[in-house]
Amino acid sequence: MLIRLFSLIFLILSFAAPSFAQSDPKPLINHLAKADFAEAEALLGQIAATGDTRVVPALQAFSDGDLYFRKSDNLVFIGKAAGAGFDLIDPVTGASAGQAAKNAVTKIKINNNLRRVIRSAMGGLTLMSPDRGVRLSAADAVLRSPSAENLDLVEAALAKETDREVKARMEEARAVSVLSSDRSVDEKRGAIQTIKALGGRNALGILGSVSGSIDASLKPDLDAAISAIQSEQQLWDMGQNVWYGLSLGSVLLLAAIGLAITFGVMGIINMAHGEMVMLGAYSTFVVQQLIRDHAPGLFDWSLAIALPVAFLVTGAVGFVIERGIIRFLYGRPLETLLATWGVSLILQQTIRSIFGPTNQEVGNPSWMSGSFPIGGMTITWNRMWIIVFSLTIFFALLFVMKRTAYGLNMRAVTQNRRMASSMGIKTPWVDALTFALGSGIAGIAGAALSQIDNVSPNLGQSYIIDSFMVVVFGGVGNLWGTLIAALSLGVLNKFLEPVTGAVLGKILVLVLIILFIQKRPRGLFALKGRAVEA
Amino acid sequence: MNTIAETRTKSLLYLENVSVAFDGFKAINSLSFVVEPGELRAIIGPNGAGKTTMMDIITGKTRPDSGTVLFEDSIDLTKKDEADIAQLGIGRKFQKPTVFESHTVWDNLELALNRDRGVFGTLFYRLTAEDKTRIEEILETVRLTHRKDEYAANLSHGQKQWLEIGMLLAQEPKLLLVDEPVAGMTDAETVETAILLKEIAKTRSVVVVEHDMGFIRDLGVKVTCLAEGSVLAEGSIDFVSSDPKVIENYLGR
Amino acid sequence: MNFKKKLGGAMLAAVMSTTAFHGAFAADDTIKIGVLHSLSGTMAISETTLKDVMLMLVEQQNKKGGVLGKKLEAVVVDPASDWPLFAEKARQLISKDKVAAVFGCWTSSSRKSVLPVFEELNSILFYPVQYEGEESSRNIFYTGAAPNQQAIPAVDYLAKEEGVKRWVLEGTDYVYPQTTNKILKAYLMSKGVAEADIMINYTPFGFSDWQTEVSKIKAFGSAGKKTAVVSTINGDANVPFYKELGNQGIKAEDIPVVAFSVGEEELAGLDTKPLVGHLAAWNYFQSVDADVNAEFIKEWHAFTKNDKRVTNDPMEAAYIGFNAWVKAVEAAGTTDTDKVLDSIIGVSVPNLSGGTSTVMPNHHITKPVLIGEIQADGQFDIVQETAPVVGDEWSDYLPDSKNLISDWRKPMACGNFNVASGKCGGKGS
Amino acid sequence: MITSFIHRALEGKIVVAVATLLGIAVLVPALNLLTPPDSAFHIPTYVMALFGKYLCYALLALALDLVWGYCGILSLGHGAFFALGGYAMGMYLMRQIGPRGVYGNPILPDFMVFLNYKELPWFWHGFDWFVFAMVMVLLVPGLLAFIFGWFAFRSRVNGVYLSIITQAMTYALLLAFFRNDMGFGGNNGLTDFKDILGFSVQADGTRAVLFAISAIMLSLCLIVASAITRSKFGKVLVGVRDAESRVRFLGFRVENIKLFTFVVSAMFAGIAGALFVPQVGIINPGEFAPANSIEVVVWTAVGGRGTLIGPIIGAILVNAGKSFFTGAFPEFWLFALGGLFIAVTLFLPKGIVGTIQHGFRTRRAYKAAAEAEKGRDAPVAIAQAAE
Repeated sequence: MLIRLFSLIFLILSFAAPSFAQSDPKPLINHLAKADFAEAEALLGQIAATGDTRVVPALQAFSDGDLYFRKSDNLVFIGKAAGAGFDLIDPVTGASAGQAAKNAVTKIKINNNLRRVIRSAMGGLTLMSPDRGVRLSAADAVLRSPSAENLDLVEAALAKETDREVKARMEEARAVSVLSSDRSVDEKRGAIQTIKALGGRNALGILGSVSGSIDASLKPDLDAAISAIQSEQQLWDMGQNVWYGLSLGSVLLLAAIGLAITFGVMGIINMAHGEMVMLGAYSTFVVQQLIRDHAPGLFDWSLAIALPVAFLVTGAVGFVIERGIIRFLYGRPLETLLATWGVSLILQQTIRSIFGPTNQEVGNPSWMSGSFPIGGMTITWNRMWIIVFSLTIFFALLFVMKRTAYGLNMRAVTQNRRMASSMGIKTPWVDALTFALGSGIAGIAGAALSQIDNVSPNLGQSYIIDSFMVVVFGGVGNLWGTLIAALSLGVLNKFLEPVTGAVLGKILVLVLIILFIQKRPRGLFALKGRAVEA
Repeated sequence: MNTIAETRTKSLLYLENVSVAFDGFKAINSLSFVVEPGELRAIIGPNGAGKTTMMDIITGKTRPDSGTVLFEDSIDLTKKDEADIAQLGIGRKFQKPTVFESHTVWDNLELALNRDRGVFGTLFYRLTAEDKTRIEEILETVRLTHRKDEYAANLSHGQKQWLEIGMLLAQEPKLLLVDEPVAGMTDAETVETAILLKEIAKTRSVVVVEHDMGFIRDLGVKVTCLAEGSVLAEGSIDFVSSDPKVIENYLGR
Repeated sequence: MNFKKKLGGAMLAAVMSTTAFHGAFAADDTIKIGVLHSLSGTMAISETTLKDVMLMLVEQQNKKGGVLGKKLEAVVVDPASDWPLFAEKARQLISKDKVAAVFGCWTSSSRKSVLPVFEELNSILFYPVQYEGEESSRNIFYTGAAPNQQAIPAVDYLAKEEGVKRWVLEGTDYVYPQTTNKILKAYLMSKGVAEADIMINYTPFGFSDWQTEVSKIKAFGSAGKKTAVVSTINGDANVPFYKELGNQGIKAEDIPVVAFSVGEEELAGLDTKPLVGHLAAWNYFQSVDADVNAEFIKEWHAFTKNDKRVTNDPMEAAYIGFNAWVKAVEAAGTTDTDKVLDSIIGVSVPNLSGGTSTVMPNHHITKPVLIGEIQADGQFDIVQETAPVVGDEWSDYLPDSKNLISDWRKPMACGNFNVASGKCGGKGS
Repeated sequence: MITSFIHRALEGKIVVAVATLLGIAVLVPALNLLTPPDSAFHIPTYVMALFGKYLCYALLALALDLVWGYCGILSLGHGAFFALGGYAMGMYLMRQIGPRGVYGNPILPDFMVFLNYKELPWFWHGFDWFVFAMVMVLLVPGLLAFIFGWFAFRSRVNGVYLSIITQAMTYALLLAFFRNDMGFGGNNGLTDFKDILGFSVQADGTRAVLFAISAIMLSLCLIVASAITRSKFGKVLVGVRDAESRVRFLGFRVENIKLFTFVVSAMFAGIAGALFVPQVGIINPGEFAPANSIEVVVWTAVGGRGTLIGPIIGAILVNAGKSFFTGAFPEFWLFALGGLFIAVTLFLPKGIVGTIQHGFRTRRAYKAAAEAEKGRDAPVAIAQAAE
């Protein structure tokens, strides 16, 4: 802090003459060319103090790393990459200032601290914007980086504001600014109440940040507000934990659901299941890559396109594996374990040879990025869609199994192969299709998991044990069991995690599963009676 | 009819009001059933009547939901597991012949002999002259002497059934439960088997479950007919087969 | 019965033929070096690149005429991410293939596994990865960063430039993060940070569900003090961690994350737009503005025939190690281990950030520390560069190692000399 | 009683195998130590170390064969017992370092020093005493197997379920041993050993002796395993494998039979681990990885399960293949291994030794059938006529 103060003084001294007379921000912006981080911070303060809204694009460009200075004359421009060089744009007027080669300009360095300063400054500057959305985000920006300097601006904006929602947000922003200003105790007391009503982690942070410096008479109010928010937050945390558990559970469900068919229904100990998930993820990667190269506009649709592709690719691979290897091994479940483990090694190494061993980038479409709040909870879009998605697959599969002719054939074949075949069911086809279906579903799961996990040749390995645990815990051959097992293991894990830590939590879950299997050797929902023994 | 108290005092096996359900389906429904020492008893009944489940309950494989199962009037079989019950002297032959296919006929019988069955007893077991004679006797009884060194896998279906019966004999049980011993046998084998069972029943109680009415007639013993998990009729084969309920439920179909 | 013997014979023959197979290449006019990096298994993701770099460096050196007038030949083996196999392969490289030096290993486990082999057979290993320190072997050169060449400058930067007062030390549960976090905690507390303002948290390898951890960080960060996360999260777990950070809306301006195990290669698997501003500390970034670096990147792209392949810090460490070895061999006039060990200390070679790195008597090297912010294109924007720092194998912030120094020059020739007692440890004296 | 028990073990092929192993135990160290390095008969130390490692793996495979081949329990967690035996030995070796560690702490191993341990954790006490450590080598894996088996076999967890929970067991141990707070050196494990019973672990002489001991232990365990499987108990075991319920209804306590076998097998695996550690010089949690245990299953399957000799051959062959491929064609190792898994299950379901034995047995069966043809009696004749 002290250093910053010194550099500020130094700056003010060195730029004393221009900075006082300045209402034109352009020279200030040009000074950024040679400023170090501390100097730049001071300059940004001065730029904001001009109150000139024309600087907003320049600040935005600075924050995005698009601000450059020309080496020949040290003038600062907004640069837009164009071909081999840059289109230069005047930082204040927005007029085109010609072009420059790549090595003729230098990017002005920016770091997190400056970005924070810019965010706050831009918040203040755009509070009066005619665009409602901009005003709202400006109020948000002020709210997130409280600063006494913004107080006058917020109040001025408040006076003119008519939109109810924006006004409410500005009230909160004002309260935040008031707390860090030197306003009267009463005004601050009001501000504390406003922030308390706002609630949430951010409010907690704001109140916490002033607790050291605030007037002693306000201390009780402040502490009461903090503990009120905290106790409310605790309730939300419980809800949040359940959500996290369901979300983890849905990932487990996704990973396990294909296995519930190949292992649960067909009895194949399919160790290559994880690799099917991986193949699905790689299919998604390839689809995205093609879209990026040939039709970037479709990017938000990439997942929707990738799903059927992943299903078909992995389904086809599954079909080949069943016809080529597994069909010779029916009735020898433990040997399917060996053979499919071999398959998994080969698939892994194949993918490694083709795509290399490193992670591949699979992007999130915009509708899967970010989060939205529900009360004190943060729900991320990707998790939410994965929950929706896994349940959709689950019920679709359930429908296929229970309500279609194919599902009936499949169940008939797995229960009594000979009988089914003598009834005219083409058992080899049903076997191959069922394995392909299980693999295809694993592939879809891979497409979804590519959104939250690494896409590397090892992807499958990290899911295989968990998947088996889920299917076994739920009861082999019972789809509902798989669902319940996945969700309950997810929630259990997430409630253990904060208490025991992630590592111990995972160990405990494994031990609990082992113990549970002792109690119910055939899982949660086991078939009873004589049929099982046969 | 005897009163319950009287029956209890002389019964070898005593079931009263036994019920068991699988996922809501009542496989056995308040079944009561008594076997006396030295008795040879036949059980008939349609598929799903609960015959095999009843055997499961007696041998400890399935636990009844309710009811009493006593052996020799005093031992509560519902508290014991298969090994205990086998050691008490109840032998069981399965519907499908179950022998150790990768062992020789001789080894199959040696394993079945009623000797120390503990880990260390078997680890340090040596074949004594007495055991040898006993095995040879049984081989004669079940007519397998000439195949004693063969792998059980290589026996014909009927021979496997006999080997299994031989193993039960080696076990020296007081009560023998035999599940469909002649299924899949030729007529000649069936006749031989009936003779064999009657011979065995001279020294112990035998309960035979069978569909083959001819075979049961050959046995000429008391018959119990089960349906839907409880006793439909009990008595001589003629008495039972003339019972209208039995005809409707079983024979008539 | 007989066939068992036959099988045994066939098997022996197979092993012998392997020997012969390798022997066939062992012409006298080449110098062999071993490349000991996992090409399969979990570590292949990181190590395969280093194998490629070594092959490129050997090819370049041969174009320049090799070493001591002989061509170099790289013997590549695959220890398959299996630690005992590392020891076996190291033994094979030294005893059977008679390599002059070995370049390899990534994880500390693999290094610990081969260390006794190198000491026993008296050969040289160049280890190119950042590690936790607390080790100094006569036969190993550590060209990656020690904690003081990475962790401490990064923490200093955050405290000074970003005013961070509250610290989350988040790591994967293994030795490197544990040790680094112990050092950092001691360091931070020595700088006046209260214990309540430090949260240490560990997760398992390959951890992928970061929801709870990230919300824990959020909660810890809402106490009103500027908070930062120091991440020693290992490879695979990083992608889901950053994805969760991005999705939960933790921006670098709010809670910056500085990582010691995240480089260009790891970011290549990520959409970095939501991560702009998060930091990493290394001794090299691909974005370093230096001619030697531009040249290196060009050659790398040419060698891999792929102009999207990124470069990263362990590659630079391999580059420095290789060149130092070449220079030491040229100076000694032989590849004899003892002579090279003598001549290599003090050797200075160019590094890729435009300066030079010197091999120090403690078998660590001098390197500048660079702090970079992640950019939208997956590269780093260098926000700070220090003067070269000597790798400190025995941390000054751990009570039992602060009195230890290492100096492999004669007459001391000791890896763990205790300055308090004046004795060289580990010799039983 | 014991002598007859052991005597029974010494059937033809076992005698040959034991003789071969004992021959190797003498010959290989002799060729290593007594011949000059440039002699054609010289066996270099690294080859001996390699084969020493294979012998340990062979013992592990033998252990698995006992439970899988004879009792039908497919354990996917045998690597855990191996690793525990290894850790017990590793702890002894760590304590032997004494004040020669880098920090010169006479009690605490190095990793404890830099992780700020103040004193030795309780479970490290006693490991400085060789006999105690050796007892632990047997006891720790045996106890884990006992506890695990006691629960699992009593609850009749069977087949696939058992396989999966053994995998869960080794996975849980993997995670646990990775934790630094466990006091076993975290992911780095235990390493940098100095000496064993006063002899330097790196000296050629020690290596030769360790090699010989490995071969001898393998033969001993082979004899014990053979004695077990050829006793009446062994027949019961096979019975459990083929028709568990029949064994039960004959009055055997199947859970005790399984438990005994599982514990013995775990102890064999522990011995293998203990011999492995001083020869490779490191033990770390990687040995608990489920993939390792699955690999053991493959060695056993390749050699032929239920043959005792087969797994030994399988382990040595597959590992020699691994050494060869990872050296000569690094990129193809996984293709080769994966292909082997598939080929063996499809074309050699009985494994190498099993297939050969089956050949013999089929010939014998033909002979027996021919004899039966001559002396068949009425019912059989009728039965065949009816078919």
